[in-house]
Amino acid sequence: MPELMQFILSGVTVGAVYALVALGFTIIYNASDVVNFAQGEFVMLGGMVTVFLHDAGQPLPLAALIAIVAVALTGIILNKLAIEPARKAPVVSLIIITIGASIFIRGVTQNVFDKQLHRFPAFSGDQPIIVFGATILPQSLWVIAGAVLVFTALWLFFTRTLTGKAVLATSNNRLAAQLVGINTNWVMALSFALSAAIGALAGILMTPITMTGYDIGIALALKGFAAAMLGGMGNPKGALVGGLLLGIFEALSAGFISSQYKDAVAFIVILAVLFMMPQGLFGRTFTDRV
Amino acid sequence: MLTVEGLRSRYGRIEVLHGVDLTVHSGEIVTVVGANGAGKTTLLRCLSGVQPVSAGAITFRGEALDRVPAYKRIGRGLAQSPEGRQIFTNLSVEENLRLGAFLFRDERVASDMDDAFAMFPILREKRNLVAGGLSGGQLQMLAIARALMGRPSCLLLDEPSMGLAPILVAQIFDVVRNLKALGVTVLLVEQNAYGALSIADRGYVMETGRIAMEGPAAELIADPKIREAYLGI
Amino acid sequence: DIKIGATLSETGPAGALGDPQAKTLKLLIEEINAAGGINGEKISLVVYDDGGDPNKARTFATRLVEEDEVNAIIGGTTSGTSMAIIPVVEEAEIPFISLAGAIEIIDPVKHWVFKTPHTDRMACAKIFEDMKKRGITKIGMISSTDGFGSSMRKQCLGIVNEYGIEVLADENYGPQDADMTPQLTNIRGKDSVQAILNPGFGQGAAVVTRNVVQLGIKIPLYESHGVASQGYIDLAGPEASEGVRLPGTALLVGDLLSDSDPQKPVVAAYKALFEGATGAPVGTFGGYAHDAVRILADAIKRAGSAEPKAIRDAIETTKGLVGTTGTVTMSPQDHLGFDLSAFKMLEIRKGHWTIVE
Amino acid sequence: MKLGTKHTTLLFLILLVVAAPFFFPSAYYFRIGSLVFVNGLAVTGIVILTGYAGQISLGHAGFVGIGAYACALAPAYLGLHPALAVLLGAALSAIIAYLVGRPILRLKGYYLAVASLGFGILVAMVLTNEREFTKGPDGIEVPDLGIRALVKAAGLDLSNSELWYILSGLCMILGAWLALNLYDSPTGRALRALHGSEVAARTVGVDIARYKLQAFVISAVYASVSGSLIALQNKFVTPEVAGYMHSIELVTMAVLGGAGSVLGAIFGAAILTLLPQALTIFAEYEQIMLGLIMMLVMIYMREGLLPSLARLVRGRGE
Amino acid sequence: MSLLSIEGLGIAFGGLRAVDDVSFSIEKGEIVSVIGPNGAGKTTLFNMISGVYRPKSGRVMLDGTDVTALSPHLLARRGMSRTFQNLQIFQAMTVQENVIAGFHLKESGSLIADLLALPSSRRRARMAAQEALALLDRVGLARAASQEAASLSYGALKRLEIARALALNPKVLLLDEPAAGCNAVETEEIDHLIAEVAKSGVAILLVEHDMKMVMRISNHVVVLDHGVKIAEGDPASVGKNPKVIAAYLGKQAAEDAHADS
Ligand SMILES: Nc1ncnc2c1ncn2[C@@H]1O[C@H](COP(=O)(O)OP(=O)(O)OP(=O)(O)O)[C@@H](O)[C@H]1O
Ligand SMILES: Nc1ncnc2c1ncn2[C@@H]1O[C@H](COP(=O)(O)OP(=O)(O)OP(=O)(O)O)[C@@H](O)[C@H]1O
Ligand SMILES: [Mg+2]
Ligand SMILES: [Mg+2]
Repeated sequence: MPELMQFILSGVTVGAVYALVALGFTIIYNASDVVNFAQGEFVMLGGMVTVFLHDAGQPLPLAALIAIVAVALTGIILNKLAIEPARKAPVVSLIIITIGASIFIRGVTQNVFDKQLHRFPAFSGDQPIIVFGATILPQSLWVIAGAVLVFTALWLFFTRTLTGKAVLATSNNRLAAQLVGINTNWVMALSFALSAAIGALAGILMTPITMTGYDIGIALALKGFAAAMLGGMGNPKGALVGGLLLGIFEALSAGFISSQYKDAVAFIVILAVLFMMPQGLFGRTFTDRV
Repeated sequence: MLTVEGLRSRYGRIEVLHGVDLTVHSGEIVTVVGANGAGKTTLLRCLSGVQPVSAGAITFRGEALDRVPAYKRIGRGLAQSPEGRQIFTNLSVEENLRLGAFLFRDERVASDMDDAFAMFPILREKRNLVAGGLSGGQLQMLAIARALMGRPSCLLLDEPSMGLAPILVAQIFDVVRNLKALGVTVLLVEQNAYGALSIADRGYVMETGRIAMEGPAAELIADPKIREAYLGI
Repeated sequence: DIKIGATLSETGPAGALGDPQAKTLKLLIEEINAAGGINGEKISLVVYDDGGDPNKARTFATRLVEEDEVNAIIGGTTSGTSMAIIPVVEEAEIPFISLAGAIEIIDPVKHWVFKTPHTDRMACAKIFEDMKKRGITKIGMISSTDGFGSSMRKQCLGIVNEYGIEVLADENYGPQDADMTPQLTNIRGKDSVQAILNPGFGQGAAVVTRNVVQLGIKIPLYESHGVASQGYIDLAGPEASEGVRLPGTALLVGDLLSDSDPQKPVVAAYKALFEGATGAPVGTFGGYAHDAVRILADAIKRAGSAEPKAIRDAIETTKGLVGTTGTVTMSPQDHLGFDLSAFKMLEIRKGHWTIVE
Repeated sequence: MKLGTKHTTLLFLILLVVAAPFFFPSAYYFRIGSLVFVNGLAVTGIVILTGYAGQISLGHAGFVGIGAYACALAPAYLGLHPALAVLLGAALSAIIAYLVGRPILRLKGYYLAVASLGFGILVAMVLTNEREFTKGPDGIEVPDLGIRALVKAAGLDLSNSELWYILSGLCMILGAWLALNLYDSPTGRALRALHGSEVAARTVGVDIARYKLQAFVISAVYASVSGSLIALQNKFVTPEVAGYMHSIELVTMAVLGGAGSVLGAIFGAAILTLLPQALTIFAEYEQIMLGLIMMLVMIYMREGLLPSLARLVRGRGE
Repeated sequence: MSLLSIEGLGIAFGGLRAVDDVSFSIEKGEIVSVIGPNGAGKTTLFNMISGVYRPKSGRVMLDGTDVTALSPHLLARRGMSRTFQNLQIFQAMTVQENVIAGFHLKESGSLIADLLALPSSRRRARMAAQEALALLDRVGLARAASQEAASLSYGALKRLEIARALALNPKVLLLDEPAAGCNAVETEEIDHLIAEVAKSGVAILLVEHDMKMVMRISNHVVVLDHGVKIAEGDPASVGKNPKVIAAYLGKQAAEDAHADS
């Protein structure tokens, strides 16, 4: 059934994009309980910076690398100037700061770059690959590979490294983290750098498929957020699976139910899942003993 | 080893430490006792750097601590088992202990952890479980064990016996005595004043943010005022 | 001083439309002032960015009227913002030229309201005429769910029967969606579909164009006037956009016009001005703003006064004014002022616009 | 977070509404004022839900949309007077909030946020896609409320902006009064208690599911009425009112001003309504300034503008 | 018929049987203490009785009706009240408001009355505020009434919880380590308070590691170990029980306790 296959391939392509955005959320969330609403802006910046470097004559790989570093730096600066000074603020205030940051970054981007849409060539051409009568673009494979790679790296980071544990410890109990010798400011800086770098990577991988422009961030951030919640916030496995599932739900409902209401169908599925599993598919069930 | 001079600290506009002076010599066990709200916890929080100091000086091994951020103090040898346990509830027991030795990446970490498990066997049983599921007393054991993982030269204990079964309370006091034998200095805040004074070298009595009395532990334990006000004898 | 106000969607979902409009307004007013103004009076321009939010557009319209005391208002990049502005200008009795497509803006005729773009219905008619000529009778539609796409979809569905064309599939997509292959697969699944029509603009339209190629769909693809700009070809790529047809204005094909065409010099002048100043290619939407300024300037000149009422009356008697979109002749019954002939059917060949005869 | 007593807050608000017009240079300020009040009303609802009960909703614009479209659709399809349509919208919002709230309020924190976000998007989507009924994304006209004619007949000729300044000012004061009453009442205390500790609240007898639902329904009604007001004032409405950006804006207003107190939240609403108007002088740098100001406020006034200012006035902060 | 009887209550977490087939009962005005080593299942037992956890087996009978796994707010209506080992304070409220919240069942009326601040609502709130003040006085916190709860020291918070629990005017009161964090003198004050409350006819179930306190005030002691009841009886006999000494008291504490009682 080539139709079904096409729907799934489409869903996986889109889902991998969501997964990458969702993966970007996990680190900052794990370090601080903050959902960083500027994550979409990191994605946007990754694409935009690469576009402009590429247009200025840089080879694509170099442009991409510079973009990732630049966006990671942006993340560090954001943390240093906006999050760290407010470190005692309640989580909601921090979230509002990230919303402010996203507006700010968008504003800067539209002035430094422009308000047009942009694209650069796909990494491995545009010749579709045929799978069981359905087609997928080589660039989609890049996005999928990127998502899987980032997932693996994050998963190892959080389960196998002491630094990863330090990140988790910081959000879990900042006071105790300091008492055991964790430089929580450094952990936050690291988290913002990594999250931003992952965002930038996402932006670079997806631009040949979805294009980029100064205002693509918000919608991506919301979808990524929804995907992360579906999977269970803070868990890389959740981000990957949540992203892919969300993409596939959308594609299947666009294909079989109604393309007009595909986002609605996807959200209803999320609601249904959360109804049965209030912590998402892989979320931790917290045991707050009393 | 540790000296505190004229220490003042406030929460918002309310000052709760009004100039505390205190000295802990190397290798000593010093205990601080006092009523609820006297400021004992606040004092320890100042020492470990998580509470802003508004005036006064803290010197540790001859070095002023005012500019040393909290996370660096454990590296200098100052570890704390805080009030309210402050465990990483989403991490496993073992991860909690491992993070206690965050600064160390050598083999001794494993043997320290074995020592911790030997001291509190229940923690070994629960090593792979999420710490949030522990009972109150088990959390207390974990907090103490985690502080020890940091290889302190000076250990700050905030009510270590709280919530522990009597058999363990006795054990905790033994542990403190053993630490002393190993050369670790201990500053012990306790509500079980009798127990604390029994093992301490010297003691301080805190009343509403001030040191009201100080002296060798044996003298304090014999002091009729203290017996009446804190020991309930 | 003559004061002209504008509220446009320079940012937000319709930013790609409103941004060139704002730039066009500023450039043209500068140009007019440099040439001595109108009737010896300089023109000052106030532009606000409503971000595409009708509520904000209404607030800015109020501000233009009450605070800035403008003589006329241009704007409403989208139909929604335009509709929100209408009650304000009607209450304040200020002439208003909308830059949005919906036919509701001028139908029924509102005393103070005019507009420069084609209506969506005209774009549909132009496309269906072309399909009919090519013998296409069964099509699939894939529309964007934003205001532009959904409004055009409705207009197209309303008149499609008149052309003997049947819509076999009616799919939709979100304006920022990343992949439309499921919808296109469904359209492809209808065996007898002979062409695809995509009302939409920007990102979504470009993705549809690329997805059509990805799926190996060979039937003709019709886009809307929403993508009539070089930017679309660049985004979709010359390969993917090869053979795509759409109704466009003279603006895109100025070089191809015959020298006798009255639009040729107008279009060339605007193109030179805009591209010279911004470095970005001209597009249909900026052209709408161009025409609005021209109409307004012409009316003020003829009225010999900047009184709102005088301007309004003069706009209504605009005659034979050549703009980028078409040649405008207004009347009390017609506040748009041109017909279908203003549209040209364009086809992309090797990355360039060509006119279909 | 108690800022003055109920009565001083109310007095302050009344004074504000009455006195501000004396400083208005043009009628445009009446429009801005009324927007501040309308947003203030919606945000007061957020205070009850988020500030009191600690539940986050990123979908409240959905209720704004329901209130707004009720005023467009009920007169057109049911022949209802627009004033009755406001009530119908509020009732509908309450019912929908009740039905939606029951399942989703079991979720906590971000999970609740995402579920409510989904709800809001759903409403916006229906308003956008059901063209036959709602006329779709281009929006729909809303009939005149008829009060202006009534007032005129009574010999008072008010402009549209002036009239709506008064009406929305009244509604906001009424809304603030109710919310302030709630704060110190048994219900308000139950809400704040479950915010502090759900287990403890349950053991003192608070039926937390019921109280969360009450807060959700009340705040939905606030949002709905604010939507109705804006629709009637604009005489036109598009699905934008129900969009997630608007939901996020409402929460931002509340937090920026200080979600814990009514006055704070209204203050936040005022700031975020006025800022974009004031920032137009920065033209293309408007967004940059807006983002910057939001960040600065939250960094230096972490509990929100008003509580922080109040602290500053009362004495030195921490 | 006992006021509260626990019949074969059990629960497991993962593979661990945290509480296993525990039964006992408690009468009006009686103080029953549950003691046992850390992790014996005392708090878990409380959580099941008060409806926070759903037991896997067994029943809880209150006043002759089966109230097993009833939601805590319904149990509160039937006269059950408790404090927590891990403090559960309403941090953002004042000390007095924390206690007023304890009067919830008594003071809450209709939503409409609250919204409109009808006299009925205001009267009830005023009454609760006064009674709360009286309770705060009883636990020695009256002076802190208008402070934010977050600003209290640990020991003070423990007493605040007791005041809040008393506000419910309970028939059965569950106290989980009420004297933790209090010194010997403060503990005695709590002693007196508990004894007084019991005298007014409230059945009190107490978990406490302070053996002096347990010995002083309990009518009956239940000992848990590894979730199982290993002994039960009057304080003196339990204190002498070798199993209890081995598992829980240790020699020293056993001697101290006897010296005292
Ligand atoms: N976060 C806070 N904000 C304001 N005041 C506080 C805060 N924490 C403690 N206090 C006040 O500071 C004083 C000292 O408290 P601290 O916790 O140091 O006492 P303590 O001696 O440790 O008491 P306990 O034996 O009950 O633990 C008390 O009066 C308390 O009310
Ligand atoms: N939610 C839970 N998840 C996992 N394990 C749990 C949970 N609740 C209790 N336990 C386990 O059940 C056992 C009993 O715990 P409980 O808290 O009842 O002990 P306790 O008798 O109150 O001990 P303490 O005197 O230290 O407070 C412990 O081993 C604990 O780890
Ligand atoms: Mg303390
Ligand atoms: Mg316990």
